[in-house]
Amino acid sequence: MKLTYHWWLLAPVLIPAVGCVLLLVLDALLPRLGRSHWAIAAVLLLAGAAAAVPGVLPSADDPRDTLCLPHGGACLYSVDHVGAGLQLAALVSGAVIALLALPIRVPAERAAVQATLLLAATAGATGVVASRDLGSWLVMLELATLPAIALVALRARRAAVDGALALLTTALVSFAITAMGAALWFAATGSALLSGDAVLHAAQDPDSRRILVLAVVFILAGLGFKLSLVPFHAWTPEAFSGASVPIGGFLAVTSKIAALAALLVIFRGVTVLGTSALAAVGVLAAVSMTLGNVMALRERNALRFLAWSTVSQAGWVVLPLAAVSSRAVRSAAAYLMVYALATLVVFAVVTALAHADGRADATDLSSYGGLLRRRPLLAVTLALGLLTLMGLPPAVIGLVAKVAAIGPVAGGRMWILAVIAALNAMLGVAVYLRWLRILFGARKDPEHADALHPLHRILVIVGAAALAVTSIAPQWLLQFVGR
Amino acid sequence: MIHPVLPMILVGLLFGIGLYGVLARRNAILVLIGVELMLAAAGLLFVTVGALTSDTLRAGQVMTIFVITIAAAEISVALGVILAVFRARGNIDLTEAGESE
Amino acid sequence: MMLGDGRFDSSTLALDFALQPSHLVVLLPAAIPVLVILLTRRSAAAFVVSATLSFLGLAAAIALLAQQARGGAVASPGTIGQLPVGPGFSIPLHLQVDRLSVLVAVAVGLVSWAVQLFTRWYLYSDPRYRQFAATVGLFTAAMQLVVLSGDLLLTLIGWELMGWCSYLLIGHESERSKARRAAYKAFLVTRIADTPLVIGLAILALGARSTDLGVVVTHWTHAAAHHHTALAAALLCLICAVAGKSAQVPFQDWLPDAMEGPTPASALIHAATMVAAGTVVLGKLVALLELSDPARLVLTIVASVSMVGAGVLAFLQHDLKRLLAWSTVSQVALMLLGLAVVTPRAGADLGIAHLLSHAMFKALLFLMMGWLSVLVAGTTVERLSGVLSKYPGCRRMVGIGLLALAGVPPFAGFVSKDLIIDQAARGGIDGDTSARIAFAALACVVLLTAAYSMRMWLILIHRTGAQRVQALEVVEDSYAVQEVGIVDMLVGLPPVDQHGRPIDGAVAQPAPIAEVEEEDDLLVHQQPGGGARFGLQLLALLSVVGGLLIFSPMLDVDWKHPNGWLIGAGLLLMGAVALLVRMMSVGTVYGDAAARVPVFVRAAASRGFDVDRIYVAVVRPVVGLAHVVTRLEGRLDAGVQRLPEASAALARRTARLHTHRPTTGLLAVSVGLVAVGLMGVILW
Amino acid sequence: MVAALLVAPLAPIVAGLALVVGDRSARAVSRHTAYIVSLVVTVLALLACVVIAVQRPVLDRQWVPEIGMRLHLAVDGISVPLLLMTAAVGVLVVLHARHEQPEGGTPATFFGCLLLVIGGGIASFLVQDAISFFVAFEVVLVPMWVLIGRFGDRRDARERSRAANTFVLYTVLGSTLMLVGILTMTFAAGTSDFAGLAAHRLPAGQQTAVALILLIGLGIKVPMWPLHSWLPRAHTVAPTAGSMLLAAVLLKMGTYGLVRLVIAPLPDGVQRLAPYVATLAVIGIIWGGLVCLVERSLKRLVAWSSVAHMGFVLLGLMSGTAIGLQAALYANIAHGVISALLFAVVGGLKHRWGSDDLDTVRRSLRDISPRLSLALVIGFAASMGLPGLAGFWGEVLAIFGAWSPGGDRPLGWFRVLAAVASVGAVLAAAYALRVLRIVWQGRAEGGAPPAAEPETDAHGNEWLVAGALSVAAIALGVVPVVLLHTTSDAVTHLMAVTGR
Repeated sequence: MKLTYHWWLLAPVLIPAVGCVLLLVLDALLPRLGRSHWAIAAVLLLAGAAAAVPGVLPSADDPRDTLCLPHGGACLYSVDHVGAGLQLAALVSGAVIALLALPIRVPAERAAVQATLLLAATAGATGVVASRDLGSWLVMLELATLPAIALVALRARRAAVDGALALLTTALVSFAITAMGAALWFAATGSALLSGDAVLHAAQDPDSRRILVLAVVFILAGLGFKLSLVPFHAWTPEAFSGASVPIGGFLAVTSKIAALAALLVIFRGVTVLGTSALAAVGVLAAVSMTLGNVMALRERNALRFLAWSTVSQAGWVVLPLAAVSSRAVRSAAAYLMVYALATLVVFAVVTALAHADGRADATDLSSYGGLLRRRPLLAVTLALGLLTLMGLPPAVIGLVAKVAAIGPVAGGRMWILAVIAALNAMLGVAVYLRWLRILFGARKDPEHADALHPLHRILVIVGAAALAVTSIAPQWLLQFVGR
Repeated sequence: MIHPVLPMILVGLLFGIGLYGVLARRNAILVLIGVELMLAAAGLLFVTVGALTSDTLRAGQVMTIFVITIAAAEISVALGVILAVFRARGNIDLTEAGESE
Repeated sequence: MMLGDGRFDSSTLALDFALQPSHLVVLLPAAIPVLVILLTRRSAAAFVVSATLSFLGLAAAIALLAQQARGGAVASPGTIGQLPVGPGFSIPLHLQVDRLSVLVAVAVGLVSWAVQLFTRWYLYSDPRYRQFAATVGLFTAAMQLVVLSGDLLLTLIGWELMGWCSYLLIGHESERSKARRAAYKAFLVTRIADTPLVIGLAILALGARSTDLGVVVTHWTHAAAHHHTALAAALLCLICAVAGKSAQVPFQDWLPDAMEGPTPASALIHAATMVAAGTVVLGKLVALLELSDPARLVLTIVASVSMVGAGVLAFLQHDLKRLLAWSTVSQVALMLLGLAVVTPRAGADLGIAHLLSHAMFKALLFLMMGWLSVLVAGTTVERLSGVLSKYPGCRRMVGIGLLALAGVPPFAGFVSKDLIIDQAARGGIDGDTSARIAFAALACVVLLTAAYSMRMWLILIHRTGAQRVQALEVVEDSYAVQEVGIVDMLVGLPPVDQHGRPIDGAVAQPAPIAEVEEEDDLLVHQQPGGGARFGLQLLALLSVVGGLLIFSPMLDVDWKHPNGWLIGAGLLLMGAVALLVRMMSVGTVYGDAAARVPVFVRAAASRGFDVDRIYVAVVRPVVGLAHVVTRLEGRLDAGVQRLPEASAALARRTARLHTHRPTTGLLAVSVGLVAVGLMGVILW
Repeated sequence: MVAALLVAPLAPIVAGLALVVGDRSARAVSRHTAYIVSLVVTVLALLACVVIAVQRPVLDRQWVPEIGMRLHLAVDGISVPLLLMTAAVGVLVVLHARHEQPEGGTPATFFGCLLLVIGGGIASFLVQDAISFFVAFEVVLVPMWVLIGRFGDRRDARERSRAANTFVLYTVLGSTLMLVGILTMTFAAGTSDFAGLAAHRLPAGQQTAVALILLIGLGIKVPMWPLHSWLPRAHTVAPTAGSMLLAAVLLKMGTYGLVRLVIAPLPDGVQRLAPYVATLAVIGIIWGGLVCLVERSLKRLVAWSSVAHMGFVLLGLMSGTAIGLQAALYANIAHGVISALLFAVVGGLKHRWGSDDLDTVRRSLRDISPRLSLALVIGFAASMGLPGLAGFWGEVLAIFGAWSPGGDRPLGWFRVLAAVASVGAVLAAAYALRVLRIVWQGRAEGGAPPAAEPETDAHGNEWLVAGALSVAAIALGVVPVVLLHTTSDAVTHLMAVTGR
């Protein structure tokens, strides 16, 4: 039995995966390399991203398959436009996180491990997008998850290990649930493939259809943890506030991309059922949005604030999936893209600030007072990022994301869900306005303030530019998730 | 060949006991064991279903091995973290509130 | 003006200004405020502008009259073009020129011109003369618009504008709180009465699918048989508004208070414009009024009650300017009766005829009253008693005015009044209920008119002026105007003495204008300028000979069959009443016949029988409601503002669930698993 | 000429952004520069709008296909008046801001925010695509929030931020609900073009649901009772220029949205909901009028009168007749002009007095400031619906429309509503005169009128603004034909499309 291989299709996964091994070898050979491991990781990730670019071009085949079983059998690795976009996003976000982490002083031996773990996790995130069978799907998902736990724990502070412990326990249980879901899927379809054919076959028989439903909700529950949907979210604030700031960004962005990608793989299979709505997703989305927003409203710690914001944004991300359709898949991916970009920019600003002013000042929301006058660049960029998350112009891109997210729900005539979403749009504005007001408010100078690290400055400028450009031409970002 | 009902019941039992263990235990290691039980349930289900279907790929068995492998990797990470926790605060009690900055 | 669809052609936007005299009649007075406000800075210039333009307005009206007499007037000239409001409805906004409206237009123009001339003298040193002249111009334009309107909406425009101008004129001396209150009251009372007007117009117009007066009348004449209730309802709505504007029961109380305005304003409001507008509007719809018995009956009752009641009040007033005011109410009611008693297919000529004669003699009387009040610095009986003996030059014109008011032949008042009585008598004989009621009321009112005219005359010519109290303080020239301010009115009514003057010294303020003016150049103030005097003489002349108008073809009235017995009996009774009044006046301090009446009756009459309190009682619940609404609004707002707190509380409660313990997270995951599983199985 | 379509909205938006961002660079932008730039840009936008109004160019391009958003810019009879009013009020607002620039931030930020609001307003009346409309709708939010929250009343920081937040949150809720409605229709019709939406008919039941959502969403912006409580707060606190924009531009977006998104595409839903909405509108008329009778704060009073006036607009819209629709569109413009005028004057008074409490005894305005008092009298007279001024036609015709509603609307109930609405007109007179009596006539008792104090009268830009708006109010009242003709064809077409 032979599988077909197309290396260039596998490159986005392979480059970071192989790079991860290389980095370990390199560390063994040249233990004094120190923080430049981050730079190497970033380069590798960008290389992977470059390899993913052909997939997002409009001219690319849709989907592009490899690892196909012989005799016209199913393919185990398949990248469509949406998938390629997600891969690209995961890789780029991983690279940005690596660059953000670069200037931060950590013990030399730790940098290598961290960079390796980052590469591994990103490889997992990239792989899960394209996997089309239960085996690789589970492996890739865990590859994306486990290193992240270690990354959190590696900060080696009391708060960090506490966060890691919360993350770990939830991750373990969730994985058990996911595995159970996978087993149920297998039981329902009799096939380890996540393809629509198997689902259609299973849907014929009422019994197996019921098991299939159970499988989907088990998987949803398992992935809910990774997406930090309520009530699987409890680890989020702990882990975010415990981890170092860039790693928080990694959890908020790359990890989310992996989670949604994993969910989308399952969903793509389910859409062939032609079911109009999946109530569980809708309820989870509604509860997550509401709780995340309400909790963020009174949060004073910037990182925990971002954690809660992630919870509510996760609700927005899965909102379109309540309507089971291929349009919903694209919409969820589109929202995720915008969310990832904005969150990355916000984390970049917080990282830069934490590096310059000290972590204590960057995590306390009130210390952002008058940032507009103190550090206009950071403040304007942060404001843009927050506005994107709010979905208000001038950050048109956020508005477009909101349109994308509500579209399938409104199209599916789920009025109650739509109204809840509208209420949460309002709540969300209230949430982010709090921070925005502090930015514009009375000036509060920290005890010591260094200049921004040049790399951070560049990243922040690039982030602001990206938000500005995509606000003028949203299609440049949205075209990554196909049309 | 045994009737599939028995393994199915075992799957349910294992998963239930595992979940109960996860919920009832406050020691991190014991929680780990609970999780292992749940994973074992999943593995058993894979094997059972794999045996029932005539799949040329032997997917059921392969998947079980996958699950076991991942579980092993997981345990290693988990033990690492638990060790770090123990170092940081001297116990591995899961009911102790974490500390946030 | 190419803002539209590029489809505007001259016909849609043309103001149809092949400028007709009818346009000029409205536009020339309307130009006064524009030019005065924009161009002039000094009173003299403003006077030149306003006098010239109002004279030109009068000239235009006369030209229109001439045209109409020759039969060459354009019957329905357009104005600003048809309003496009969809295919099913037309709003042509045409004017309508017919013989009656032309006559009224001339009268309005004349009175307005006389008032403009007189005002310059009366308000010589007033810093707000410009505003006053401008307002008078606008007022005249509005009235002319009502008079010449051929469209219900145009009527409404003029109607409301007049209310506004009356507000400005009455509140002219806004330093005085009484003037402010009176203005507020006048506007609000009339505006409340106007509420049904829009509805009434809507019924009429929407039924006819057009606001064009001709179309409306034609439509409803045909539809009256089937839609009797609708027609009656519409007419009752109109009658309500007319009662408000014409100060009929139950809206009568604003009019005497309106005496707070400068006297020329009173002359304008009372003689030819605002209060007469009701007659004009109903006159235009008289064809419909004839068809609706309920409406006629209501109109008759309202007018009869107002007429008699106002006559009684007029007799008892302590302030002679207010006497004239009440007499206006009575006379306007007479005009309305002239419309109520018409025979089928007759025009509004009776009512209009009385409107014309009343315009002449009432303008004359009011302007003379203004003249006299300047001479003696007040309008109460104490002040005016014997004034004609002191200034005999005014005697002739006041006499003419009063004779015309009383309806003594051959003065204009006699002619027009007699025609109405004649008609009522004829209708009563024919068995028409409305006409019978009207006749009874008319019989009373003829005598009452004679009585109060006689009383006023006797006071004015009283010779024992030496006994007059030479109070140094300027006497308050009217009683305390009661509050209609919807909010502040709840302040208690100040106690008043028998003459209706406030007892509380703090409230009584000296009237400022008179004091100032007496120190001014006496030559200016002894008598008005030549133009003004000419205007007065013209009014007097017309009051005398105006009755001749019925012989002209402009008025279509039956003058050939006078009821000699009726006239004779009436004159005899009037003489008797006059004699009685003369006898009553003998031996009183000021020659005031009403002094024989018990003091409390006079005091109550001076307060208009405290109708004001009823107004207050009506308005009080509204204010209460406003407070309730405000409180509710506060609650609503507080509720909305409490939402952040509520969400914070929710967050606190949820935060308690987040214990930072890993086990809590595990519990949540399990709960979530069960919940999601259940939802998946049940709700898929 | 297509360029004008782009210049009109983009010039203010770009210039506004440049001012706001440029101010953060090394050297602050001076007040004079900011003013000149703003004036030039708004005049340019006005010229562009005039060109658009005359030439009626069309621009239709692909924009963001992923969410079905097209760049479709065009105007018709319904949007032209709103467009011109927005642009004209924009110029006036900038002129006024030169006269009265509130503290709280730099001039460049202030002018920049004004420009952004103006640009957003122009854009929302230009776009012919529902989703772009939503975007334009949202553009004004943040700058308005800054205007209220930073440049608002200096006396009470807490109230300032509360008002600003209430405004933003209410509006966001409304606009997101509107988005839900838009997306539902877009999904069903397969296009988000206004014309396409209007051409596609949803089933009656769905129409009702969508219309309900849209009416609530847009009703917040209009504002419709009981969703109004953001308005008095925002107006009371906002700086004068902000209040003018709020009244003349932002509220109009709500009614414009109603016409485009509810009246045109959802006739059956509107028919079903019309009695309820009309009832709410009339409650708003009475409610606003009653509150005005006892309100102490002058600015808040004017805001409340807005609630009442917009009630007439809603009533006209819900009547389902050409008259009602014409009346609503007319009243819409009239309200924009009148409240802009009133806010300009009242803002000036507040500036002079230091507060806008009506219970404070002051000297009569007619003696102190003849110009301001003339503008005030014209404003309040127009506000009470006096003929010859802008407010009259809209209100009278709205009552006419409600008296004979179209379609299968309940005749009797609408007649009751029309009657109650005409009572609302009396309340308008009562409160307008209340204000005039207190402010214009003053509380001086006796004595010769005090000597004029020329230094406190309006002059320069303030007088220019108040004068221009007064003239506009009079012109609208005297020559209603122009505006009615402009909207006439579009309205006739709309009535034909909605099947009446």
